[in-house]
Amino acid sequence: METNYLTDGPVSQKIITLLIEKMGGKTDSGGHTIFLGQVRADVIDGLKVKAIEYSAYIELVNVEAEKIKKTIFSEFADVNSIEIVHSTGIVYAGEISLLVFVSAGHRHQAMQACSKTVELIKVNLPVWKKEIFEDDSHKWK
Amino acid sequence: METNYLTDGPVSQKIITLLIEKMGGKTDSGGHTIFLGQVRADVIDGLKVKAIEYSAYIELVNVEAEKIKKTIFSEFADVNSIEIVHSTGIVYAGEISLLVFVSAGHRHQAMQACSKTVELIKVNLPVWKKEIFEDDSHKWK
Amino acid sequence: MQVKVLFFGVLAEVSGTGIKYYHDVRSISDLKLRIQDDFPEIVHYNFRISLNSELTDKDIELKSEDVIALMPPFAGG
Amino acid sequence: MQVKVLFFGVLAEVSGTGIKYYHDVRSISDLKLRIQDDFPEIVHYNFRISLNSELTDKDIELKSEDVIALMPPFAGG
Repeated sequence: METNYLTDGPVSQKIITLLIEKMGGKTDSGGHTIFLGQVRADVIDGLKVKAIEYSAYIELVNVEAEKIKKTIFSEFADVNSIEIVHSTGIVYAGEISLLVFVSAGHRHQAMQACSKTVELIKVNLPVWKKEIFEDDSHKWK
Repeated sequence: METNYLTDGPVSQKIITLLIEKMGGKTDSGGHTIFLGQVRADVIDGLKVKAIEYSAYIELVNVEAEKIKKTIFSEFADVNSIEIVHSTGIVYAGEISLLVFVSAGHRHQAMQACSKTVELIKVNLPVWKKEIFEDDSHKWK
Repeated sequence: MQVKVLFFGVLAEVSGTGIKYYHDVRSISDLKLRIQDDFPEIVHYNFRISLNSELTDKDIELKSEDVIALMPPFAGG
Repeated sequence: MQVKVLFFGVLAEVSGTGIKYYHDVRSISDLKLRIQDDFPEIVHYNFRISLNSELTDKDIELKSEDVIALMPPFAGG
């Protein structure tokens, strides 16, 4: 299924680069805030996290991501664009699993809107994660 | 003079890419917040801004940037790294003139520390700007 | 009539399969009981329900082709 | 003795040159008067002073090789 919000595997350097280039064209933006969520090599009960496997309810991700964007645009009048990319599948420790890219006329709204978008994603985006440990055991979160 | 904080002309895509790659290696970071300040094509008294020319007191930029990093590290215990890059010279509308890149264990401190770093830069970094208009007239800010 | 049930997150593992079809279910509460019969351990998990990509906590009557998802707490990011 | 004075931002333009050397200046207040003699319009601008890369609002005695910077309000970002 087609989606603007999910990517298979880690969020690549290429996606980030393309977004920055795309946003640069908009000369009414004075600030971009980018949040990158990264998989940490946490140690849980003595076992180190090797990767996280993400799964998502794709149709609902699209619905909820659109709602989040609508909420942000209505709360932050200075915001020009919002991009959300979340991983599905395996993302190894040290790789990026979430990108939120907010452009606004001025820095305060860019920062605040990016922060709020990340919070709404945590609460509303139907994504699940399975931590995979070095010994290949796993734990749902 | 050598500096880690100033770059000649716009903050390039390459600088951003290298920083993201560098941060990716740190598997104790769960979030990166990147702020990019961009030159806006503002219209002032009927004239459109074509570019901003930045000048800086290089020695003092180094001193003040180090102080800013020290302040942030002491206030935000979860922050792992802070990178600051500011332009000198000509930066055209739509190009990036400031990069702040903060990595932390968790997202809240990454967001808050990035935001605070940008505010401290605005107040404490000895940088000046001259707006250059389409007709090549200019205005100091 | 037939409805499609999607199991997400840990429930995909509990159910052994991510998808299961149920026949002749009247309502969401009826469906829940049927799922519980098939996978008794599901009572140990919290989850929310969506009907045709819309979250709901109501006991709605089901019709053929409805898609119901069982979703544990979200954990994105 | 000789000190080096750096003019930044709009003051670089006001002074016509970014750098100027002054001889036999006793203190920061003395230097300010000398600069004002050379560039009378400088009174119309706000600026802060740094001495050897350290911001100061005190009237400090100057010694040879000191570097004094005249800095209008910062406008980075």
